Amino acid sequence: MGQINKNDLVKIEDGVRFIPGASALVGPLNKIINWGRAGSIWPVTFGLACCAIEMMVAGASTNDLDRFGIIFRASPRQADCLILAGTITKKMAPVIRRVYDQMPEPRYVLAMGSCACSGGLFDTYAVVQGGDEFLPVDVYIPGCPPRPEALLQGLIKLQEKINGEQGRWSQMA
Amino acid sequence: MSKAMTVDIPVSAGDEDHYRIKMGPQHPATHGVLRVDLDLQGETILECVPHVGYLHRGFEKLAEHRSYVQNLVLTDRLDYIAAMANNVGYCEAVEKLLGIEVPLRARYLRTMVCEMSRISGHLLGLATHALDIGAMTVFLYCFRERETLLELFAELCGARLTPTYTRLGGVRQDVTHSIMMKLERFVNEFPANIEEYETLIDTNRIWLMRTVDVGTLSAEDAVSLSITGPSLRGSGVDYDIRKHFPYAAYDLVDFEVPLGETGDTYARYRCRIEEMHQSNHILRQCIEQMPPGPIIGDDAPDLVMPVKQGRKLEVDAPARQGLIKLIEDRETFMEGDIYVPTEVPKGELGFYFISDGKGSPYRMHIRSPSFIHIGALKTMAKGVMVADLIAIIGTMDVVLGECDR
Amino acid sequence: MESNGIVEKLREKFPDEVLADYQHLGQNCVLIRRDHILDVCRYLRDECSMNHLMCLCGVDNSTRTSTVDSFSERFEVVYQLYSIATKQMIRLRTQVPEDDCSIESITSLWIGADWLERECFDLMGIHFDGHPDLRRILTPDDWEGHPLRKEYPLRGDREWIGYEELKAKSKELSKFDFHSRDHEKGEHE
Amino acid sequence: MQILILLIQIAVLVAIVLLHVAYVTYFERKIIGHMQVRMGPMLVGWHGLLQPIADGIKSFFKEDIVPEQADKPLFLAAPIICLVAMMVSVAVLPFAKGWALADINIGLLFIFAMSSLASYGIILAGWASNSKFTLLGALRSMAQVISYEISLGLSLVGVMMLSGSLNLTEIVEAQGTSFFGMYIFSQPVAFFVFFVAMLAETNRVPFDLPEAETELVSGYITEYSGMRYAMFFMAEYIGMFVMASIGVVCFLGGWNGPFEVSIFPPIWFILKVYLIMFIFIWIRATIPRYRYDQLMAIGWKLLIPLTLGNIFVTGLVKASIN
Repeated sequence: MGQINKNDLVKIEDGVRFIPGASALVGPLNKIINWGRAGSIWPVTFGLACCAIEMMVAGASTNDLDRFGIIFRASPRQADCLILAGTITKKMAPVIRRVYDQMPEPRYVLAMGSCACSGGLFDTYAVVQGGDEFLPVDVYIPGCPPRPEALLQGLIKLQEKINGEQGRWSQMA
Repeated sequence: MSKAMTVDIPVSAGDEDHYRIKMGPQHPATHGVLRVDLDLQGETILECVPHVGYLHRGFEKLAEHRSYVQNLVLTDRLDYIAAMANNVGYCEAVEKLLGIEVPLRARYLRTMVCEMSRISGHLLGLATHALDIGAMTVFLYCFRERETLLELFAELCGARLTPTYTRLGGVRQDVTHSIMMKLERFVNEFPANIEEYETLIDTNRIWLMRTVDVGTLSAEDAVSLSITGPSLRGSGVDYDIRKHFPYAAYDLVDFEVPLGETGDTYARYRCRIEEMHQSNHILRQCIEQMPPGPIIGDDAPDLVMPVKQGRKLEVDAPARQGLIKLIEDRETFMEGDIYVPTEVPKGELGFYFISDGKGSPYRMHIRSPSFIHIGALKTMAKGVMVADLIAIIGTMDVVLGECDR
Repeated sequence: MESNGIVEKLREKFPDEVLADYQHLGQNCVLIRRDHILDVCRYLRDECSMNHLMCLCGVDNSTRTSTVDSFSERFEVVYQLYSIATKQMIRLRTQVPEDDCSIESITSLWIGADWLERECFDLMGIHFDGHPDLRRILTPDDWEGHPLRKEYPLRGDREWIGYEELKAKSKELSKFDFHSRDHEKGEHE
Repeated sequence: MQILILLIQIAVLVAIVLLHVAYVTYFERKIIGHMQVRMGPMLVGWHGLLQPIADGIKSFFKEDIVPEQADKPLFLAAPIICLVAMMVSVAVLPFAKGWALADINIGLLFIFAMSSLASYGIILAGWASNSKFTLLGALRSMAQVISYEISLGLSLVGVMMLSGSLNLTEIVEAQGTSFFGMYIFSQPVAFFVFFVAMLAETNRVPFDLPEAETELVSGYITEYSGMRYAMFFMAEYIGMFVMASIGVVCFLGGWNGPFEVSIFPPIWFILKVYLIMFIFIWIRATIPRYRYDQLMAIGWKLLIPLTLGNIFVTGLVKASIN
């Protein structure tokens, strides 16, 4: 398939668009893929600081992320999502970027907690003022640390975002 | 896969038979962002070099630029697993420096929250230790009880992990009847819960094989390494700051300091379990003995909740100014230095202050137990296997926020 | 803490080394000349059973104003020793001049001092002679400056080179990021 | 024509096994969840029933990363070797009388051969990824599979002696239909050894060292992403299924049950396999894992002498009866 001009797309319903002349499968396929991705977000086990503890709580019995199909994977190669749970220091930032680079597409980044969003109260020489300085962050979760419920909310927001994505499965997009 | 940074100091002279591995900073067993460079022969560790600093936030520098009151917030983020204990430690130190009296009720409340956070800290330590060794279910059972405590913290002061509950001169809010009832229920149920963990691991043959005689520390070595807390008491050294430098209301409650004998991973694990029993005992006494009275001293230099009689929340005046004024009013605490240790779940948390009479500390040094415990890894991990290293990291119960500061 | 006995013993044993001693808020403090700090520590550990090294930290005195304290040099290393057996605590303060910023390492007495000294070196820039492995610990290896020195600004005086590289790299790689069409069209904005 | 039927049979079997494997993961998550006072998957489909499908779809459309330094052909081949070896062993399993795809004479040996072959996939994966964690994981796995394969094989020698056959169908028939005819009663030691070795062979807790998450990240599959990772995952669960099936065939009387279900004869076989797999999962939720050297010590110093003794005693008893 050649390059398709974005303006050629015809919107047939919310979140589903049709490429004229292309297979009618594309729209539903998009929906199915997005459903699969949204239903099985595997974050990489990557605790940075305080928020990591709340992330663990979110995975434990009370909140149980497994309900959403979310299980933590140790290897970034098998993960879909990077939760920046905690303060990002300058010494750690290259490592985080490296972990992110090791993750396969499609990959998402959640900035959990005010430190990961904006540096929080640590406006010092050693702290990165927000994860978005070097990573494309998809969802910001404020709080210091956010309650596990807030993390759940953030993950649900991420699911919404995934469900609204268009054609993130081919080079064409 | 070396996920670590490329800046790398050779572990030892290049021997082709050795296998060099970098564990962390992104590794499931490193409790955060610890990095350990291992020099392996087969699976035996020839040399282990821990690297820290991946969570270095510049606490001590930051503290010099903030007032004594504002710095209290920072201490929450030290050992975020047991933040209450840090709050208490900080306040005890500053109060001693500034010569502030704490009312008895506040002292009891501090003891209470300290022990609650000790239990939650030990629970998390046990949980991650068990998870590292592979016992998944213990992890989740521990979190169940921990959750009760965290929700109690939330009810007490509005935050689960970072409470900032204590104030210079007292505590922020009084306990309500509902909190006491819930705490009492927790205290009554908790021993049964500990038994539940014990059924899973305490006499489990695999658990014993993985912990007995692993990471053994003799008493002399432990002292020489400056190890403190349950990790030191596992080696049989009777050093508990709550007994040696009683603070809060620890001189008024009755408790024992459990000691291990062998100094191995299992002894440390048993120490923590026994300490949880003792903490529970202290909590029970706190509930029974809780004296009436004010929760914050009249001369407290701090902002207090507006509900308190006699002291109004000064909206206009920044906290720093209030404190400076107060310091000027008095003479006894003008200058000088002080070192105040407190017993947090990990060990001895010490604050060393140098005050030059201003509203913010001239120098604040934090003696964090985790920093020293990770420093001890190098000695402890020599000659053990990779799996034992995991058990040792687990049993030293480190938290990187406190280590790197 | 009644540990006057130890101060007396120290004065007796090392008459030339002890510069001053004072008690502040019940804690004993001794100012020691830096040249023989190792001997003093060894004496305290072996003869006075001060076996627990509680704390070791560096202090930068450059902007310190004090009327009661006496300090003549820019830096100071503070040792906090404790005897678990006799429950006595003592603080040793040694002054280190700026132009010869070094002091003897006490790692031979306490293995645990290893990292404390490294931290002191990293953040304060005080060299410890005889330390087996003195390099930066909390900041990256190629960090410039010693953050806890008073002249070092809170937000740092320059960006760490590694972080600059990272930012450049992430800018370069950002063209591979997925941008959904909705986003480009600005429908969600 | 016969070939066509066979192909259809194969396709059906493969489809069923794959679906089965997918749902084993679902049940594992559910069962462990409930053991840990959680709920497990709930929101993807009714009670999370579509969870494995979502996982599958996601994995299928994930980016397929081949590390730059990897040995590319081997890296790509390893998961396929693993999966194929495991799938092929399903062919000889007798789900019920006459329900085996290939009822060959050396069924038991064939399965052993295949499970050994699968370990080639593992070591190739570890080697080809060119990473230290994967190599360590592969070495651990290799050592583990080799040492436990011996005790696994030896533990079944007693069964072979009693039944006088290597054909799986004949082994089941030799046990008869009576309850106490099951070899678990005449060969309890062998069953114990078999069970332990089976856990080790399939890399399950407490022998999950090759992929011990807290030690070696994900062991030999650390570098694999997307579908290739899913293949390893499937291979592992098919392996579990195959091993549980051998256990059922050799010790639990195969498809024989208290009464015959003529509509679907394999029902008893499948129920017994589920029982064993449930115990697998139960064990995973309960106990910690061994250390590498301890694992080896158990294999060589405990299990192998036990099986040898068992063979000796079985031989003696059999000879004296005859």
